[in-house]
Amino acid sequence: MVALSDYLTVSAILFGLGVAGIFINRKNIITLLMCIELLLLSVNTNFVAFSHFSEDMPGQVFVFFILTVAAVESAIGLAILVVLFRRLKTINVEDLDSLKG
Amino acid sequence: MQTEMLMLHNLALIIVFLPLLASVITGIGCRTVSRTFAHSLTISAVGLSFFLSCWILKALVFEGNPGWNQTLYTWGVSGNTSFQIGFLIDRLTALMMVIVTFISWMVHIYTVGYMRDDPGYQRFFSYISLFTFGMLMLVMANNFLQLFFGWEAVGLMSYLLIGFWFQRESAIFASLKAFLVNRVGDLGFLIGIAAILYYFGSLNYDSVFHDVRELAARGDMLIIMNNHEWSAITVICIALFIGAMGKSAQVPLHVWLPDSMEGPTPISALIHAATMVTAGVFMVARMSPLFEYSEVALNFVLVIGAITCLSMGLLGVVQNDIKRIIAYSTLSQLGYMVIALGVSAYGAAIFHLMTHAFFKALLFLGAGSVIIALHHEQNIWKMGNLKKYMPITYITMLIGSLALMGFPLFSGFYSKDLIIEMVHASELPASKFAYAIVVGSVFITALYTFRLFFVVFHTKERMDKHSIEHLQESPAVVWVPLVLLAIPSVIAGGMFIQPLLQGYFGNSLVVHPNHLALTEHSVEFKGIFAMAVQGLSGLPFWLGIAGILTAWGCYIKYREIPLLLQKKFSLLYSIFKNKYGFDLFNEWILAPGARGVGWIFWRLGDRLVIDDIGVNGSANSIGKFSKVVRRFQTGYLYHYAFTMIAGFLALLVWLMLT
Amino acid sequence: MTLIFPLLSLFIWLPIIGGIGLLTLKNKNQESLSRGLALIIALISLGLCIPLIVGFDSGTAAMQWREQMPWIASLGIHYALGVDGFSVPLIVLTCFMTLLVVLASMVSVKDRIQQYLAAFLIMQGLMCGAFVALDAILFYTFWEAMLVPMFLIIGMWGGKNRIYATIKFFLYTFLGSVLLLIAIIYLNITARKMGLAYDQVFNILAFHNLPLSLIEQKWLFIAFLIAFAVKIPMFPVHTWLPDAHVEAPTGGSVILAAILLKMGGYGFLRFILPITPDASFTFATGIIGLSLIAIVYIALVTLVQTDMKKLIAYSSISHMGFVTLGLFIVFGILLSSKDPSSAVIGIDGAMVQMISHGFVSAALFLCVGVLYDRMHSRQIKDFGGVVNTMPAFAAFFMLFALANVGLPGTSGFVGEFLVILGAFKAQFWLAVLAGTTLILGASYTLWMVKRVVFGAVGSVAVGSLKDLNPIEIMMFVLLGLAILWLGLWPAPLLELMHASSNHLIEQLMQSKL
Amino acid sequence: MQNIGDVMTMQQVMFYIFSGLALFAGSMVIVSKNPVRAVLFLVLTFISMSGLWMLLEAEFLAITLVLVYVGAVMVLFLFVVMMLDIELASVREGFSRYLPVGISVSVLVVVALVSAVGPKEFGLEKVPAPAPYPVDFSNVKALGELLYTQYLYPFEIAAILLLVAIIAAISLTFRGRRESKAPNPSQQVQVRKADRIRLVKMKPEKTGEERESGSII
Repeated sequence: MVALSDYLTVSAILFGLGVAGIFINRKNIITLLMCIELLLLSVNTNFVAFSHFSEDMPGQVFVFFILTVAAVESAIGLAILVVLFRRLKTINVEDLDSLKG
Repeated sequence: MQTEMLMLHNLALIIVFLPLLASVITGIGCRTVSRTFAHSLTISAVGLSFFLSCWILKALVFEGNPGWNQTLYTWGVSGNTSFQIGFLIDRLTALMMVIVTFISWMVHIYTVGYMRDDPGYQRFFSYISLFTFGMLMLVMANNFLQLFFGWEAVGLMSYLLIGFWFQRESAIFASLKAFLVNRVGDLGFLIGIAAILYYFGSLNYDSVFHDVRELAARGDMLIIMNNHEWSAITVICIALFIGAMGKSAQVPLHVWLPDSMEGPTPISALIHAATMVTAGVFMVARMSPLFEYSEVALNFVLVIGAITCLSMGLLGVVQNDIKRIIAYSTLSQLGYMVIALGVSAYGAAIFHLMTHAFFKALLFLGAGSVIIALHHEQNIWKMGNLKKYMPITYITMLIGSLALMGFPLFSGFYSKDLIIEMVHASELPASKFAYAIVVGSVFITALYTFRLFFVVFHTKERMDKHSIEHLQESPAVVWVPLVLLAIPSVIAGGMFIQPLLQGYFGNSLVVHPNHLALTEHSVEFKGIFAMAVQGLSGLPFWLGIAGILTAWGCYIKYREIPLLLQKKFSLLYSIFKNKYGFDLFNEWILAPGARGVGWIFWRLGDRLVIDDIGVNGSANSIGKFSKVVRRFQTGYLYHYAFTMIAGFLALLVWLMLT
Repeated sequence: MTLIFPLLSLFIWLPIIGGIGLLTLKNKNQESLSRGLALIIALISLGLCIPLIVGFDSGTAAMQWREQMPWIASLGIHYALGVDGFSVPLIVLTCFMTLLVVLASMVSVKDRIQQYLAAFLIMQGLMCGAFVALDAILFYTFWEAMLVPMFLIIGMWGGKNRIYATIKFFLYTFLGSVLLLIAIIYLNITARKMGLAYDQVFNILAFHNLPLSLIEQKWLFIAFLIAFAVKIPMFPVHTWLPDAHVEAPTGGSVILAAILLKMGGYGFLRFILPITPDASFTFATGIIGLSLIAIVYIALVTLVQTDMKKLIAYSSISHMGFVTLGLFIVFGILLSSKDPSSAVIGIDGAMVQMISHGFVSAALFLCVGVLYDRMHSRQIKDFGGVVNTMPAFAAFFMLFALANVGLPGTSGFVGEFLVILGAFKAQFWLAVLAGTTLILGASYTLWMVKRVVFGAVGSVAVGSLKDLNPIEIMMFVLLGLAILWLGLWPAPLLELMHASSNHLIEQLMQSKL
Repeated sequence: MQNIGDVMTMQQVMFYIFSGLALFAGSMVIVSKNPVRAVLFLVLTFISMSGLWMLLEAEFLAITLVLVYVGAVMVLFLFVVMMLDIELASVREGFSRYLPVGISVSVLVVVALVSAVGPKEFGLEKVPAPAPYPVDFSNVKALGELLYTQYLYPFEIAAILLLVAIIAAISLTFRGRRESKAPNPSQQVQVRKADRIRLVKMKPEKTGEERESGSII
């Protein structure tokens, strides 16, 4: 049988991949967004796994909502990206430092 | 009787407020009213005050009126203390009122001539009338608050009048100095008043004098330092006397008086010789019920008076400015009065105050007469042989000088001789020392008085040509007051000594039974001429004669002696010339010291510590801190993400470890 | 609630509404119109003082002319007004000073006069509001709101370095205010815990009777102290004052010195002493020490100032030292004499000193303003011999300087005199140290007078000075009369606050522990 | 059920296949140079994860993930990636430089996470696998019952959120309508001369001859 810890380990590794992706692709904002998707996916997997192993349905409801929010987030994120690119002709993160204090 | 008292009450009011009214009118309208209006208004106001004062004196002395204590209005009430303004009229007050209004009146008249060409003519009259008001408030007060009011009012007028010629740097400097030195004394005075309120719960004379015996019996002590206790009454008396030292120019608070000669001469006569400077003497006499209970304070008074008397007299010998010589003589004579106070001879002190007021005003006005005749020349070495040109001034000055040195039959003789007798009779520890000084000072008094007299009126003419051509006797407005003052300078002593010794002051002065020298003496009094004859055989008389002879020898006959002495004792001479260094100390150490400390406080305390380190420092350190913190705000997303993850990781590890 | 004529509200809202009205005024000759209107409003406000005083019963320490209605009902905050013997003189002073400022602006202000006058009128309303508020939050509101017009006055019509000065002024006072708010909230929480009625939980008078432990009192004392000490200002939080004064326009300086500083003293009377009597007793020595430092140290600092306004500002600090000294020697007197009525002298002295300082410092600032209008300099060295060209001015200046010196017969004397008398009752050396102001005060004031007024004409500019115009003379005559009246007959003022002073002493004698 | 240790069940096989695929695709997402390929690998990750979810009996969510996420969101990504003209070289710059940091951090994360959620805490002994649902159990129905009763309110909010996202995305990228190019007669009529022509006064330039001769006509 597949244990809960197996699922959690897989999702942890996926999470680690997402983190690593953020670090090594720090220039490309699209890849960054994708990495965030990876992170979310791993989190969702955790939810689903816990929900399954504790036989508790609301966990899946949560995943449902997270999916919604993630979709919204990437939609808005991409929209911003498009606007940004239109304005600055770049999506290189290093050029985007107007928040610098 | 009732109506008569009411009338007298109103009279007192009129006496005080007439000069004030005249002063306010002339003062406010000083740009618009004419000169004639200004002087006639103030002269008549002060003259009227004088006559009314005489009336009150008459009522007190001849009609057996015991005096009264009237309340004008309530100044304020705080807690259980009520401060009232009112007048205490008794024989002491009445005498002072007469002296003050008389001298003031004379000076008013004299001023018409002296200040004839001055642009500030109206202002001057306004000031001296206001001064008269302040002085009357002072002497007529029936409580310490009003006394302090009058005290400060005369101080203010003195300040304004010394600096009357406000374009002269030396005059405004002297006026500021006078005010500040007086303020040092006032601090003591105010502490004395505060102590009186604390111990007596009231500032009214009658309740204070009433309770003093009880306080003395109770023997309250005031802790000054950790284990240093002083009797309350001594503290009160010494504090009050410090006030008197300021006003009556006793060492070391005397420094303002010689400088005050920068003011116009009538002022020197009125304020800095006859009236204001004697306020301290008057005050101590008025407070005799208090001082009598403190042996320590009396000794203190005696020592200060003695030091002033001798040291200031010595300075008079080396001065060259005609007014300054008289000013130092005033200081010395004030020393006499204070000595008299110290030996509980309050009556004698007031007596000398009165005679001194007359002859010193006379001397000053005479000096003024000389000064205007020589177009404001004050150096005695640029005068000489003036007797030829100014006979009236010469004679009146001679009278004044004889009175000052205490020549028998002149007024100064009686008062001074009385003081010497008193000091001799006193049993205070310091009285032996004081006795030596008063006797020795007679010689010095005669020496500087006649030095001035001889150099100015005899010897050869040292004026420049131009002055000699215009030299003539002063106009009538100037010499009439001289004559009017010369009369009391001669006779006041003889006239007054008998009533004095027969208890003129009654219960307005209090002498403790242990100090009853004055009344004992009255038994021996055999008449004024007998006293004069007796005086001829006394040591003081011969010392005075010796003084005159020395002056004659040094300044007429053998002119080289003083120069020789000056060379021989050059160190002593320079000490005298520098007035024992008091001025040097004040001007080079005290004043710059205070400024320096202030400057250090400002720059170091306020600017550096509080502003730069405290206020701006905290602002700057916040700024610097933010500058450091700002670095974290790179603007790069991945930095934020990294921080987030690092934080998350740290949290995770922490959770796992615990 | 009985219906009475809302006199106190009128004191607050008439000038505020008038001021806002001035701002909205748009007309061809709006400048002269706004001057006239401002003058009328100021006169009416001053006129309102007559019914205030006439209708005031000086025999009781209770609050009078009370008004109360809910404001923020859910929190128990009320619009509660009332006056006692401490607030009435201060209100009169406020109205009087605003009138003077309006008068002074007639000649000296050319730039944006409408807004200038409006700021002062609004300021007046707010200051009156702070003096009459009985609700702590209402007081706090006025207290804070006051900063805004003052901030604008200095910031807009000020001198060269005005931005630094305004920010310093604002931050300093704001720092204190925050602590004030915290203290008020703490008291409110305590009041709620005690189960006080709904309309009492923010009431200052109710705060007076709250039982508080010593440690609570100490913390409250410190919070209040910082708030009020900054306003007074006490050493060592005084450095904003000289800067603010130097940069402020004349009117700003007048209001700042005459009234804003009094807020601090008023805060002591209204909050610190009655609410935390035991802590005040504990800290009395420290406060007295700071007061003496203010009196002596600041006086020495004053001595070396070269800017007239700075000099007067420092002298203000020194004089305000007497206010705190007077308030806290009360404990010393109570310790040494047990007779409560002899301690009143300290409170009375402090209060008279506040009123007197209001008149005197305002007068001196107006004098400097007069000179500044003509010479555009405040440096002492630029003057000298002013009396030659401006004799009338010199006479007034002399009078005000003497009042600053504390000469008997002027108002400056009364407060110092009473405080020194009280100080002696507490401790001999206190009186001596406080008394040094007699010498130091005279030194710095008269030395300035000597250098500015006396002497030969110092420069061409001084030689061409014009003497006072009628409006200025009117101003100075008003001030001079007030100063002399207070000096020669302070009885009415003392009478006015007699009951309140006694009441305060009673409060101080009752320990809250 | 007794021979757990010996033979891998079908479930385990599927688990390892899907998880291996997901991890491989995930790592390709972050290392691939071409964004298009990265997106495609992301799609693969999602699909394999949805397989895992199937194993966890979350059928509805698994299907949703593929349909909604892969079908819509990932396509959106692809769309954007292709639409934007990205310089690959600059975007990949510093890749190798950050690699050690990235790997070490992620290894740390993984170690920390795994040690937190590893078999020690969540192994089969601790959390036994639940009995599989009966055949007639409908995951969709169970989810729907929850969503439309207990979670109705959040559900509606989620709907609103999506609506907001739509509007926001549109308004962010909206460039504005192209203005009509037709002339406006009323404006044309109101034109004044001063709007169109500016008269400038100038000094007449001197000709060369005049300059030389210095004469004025």
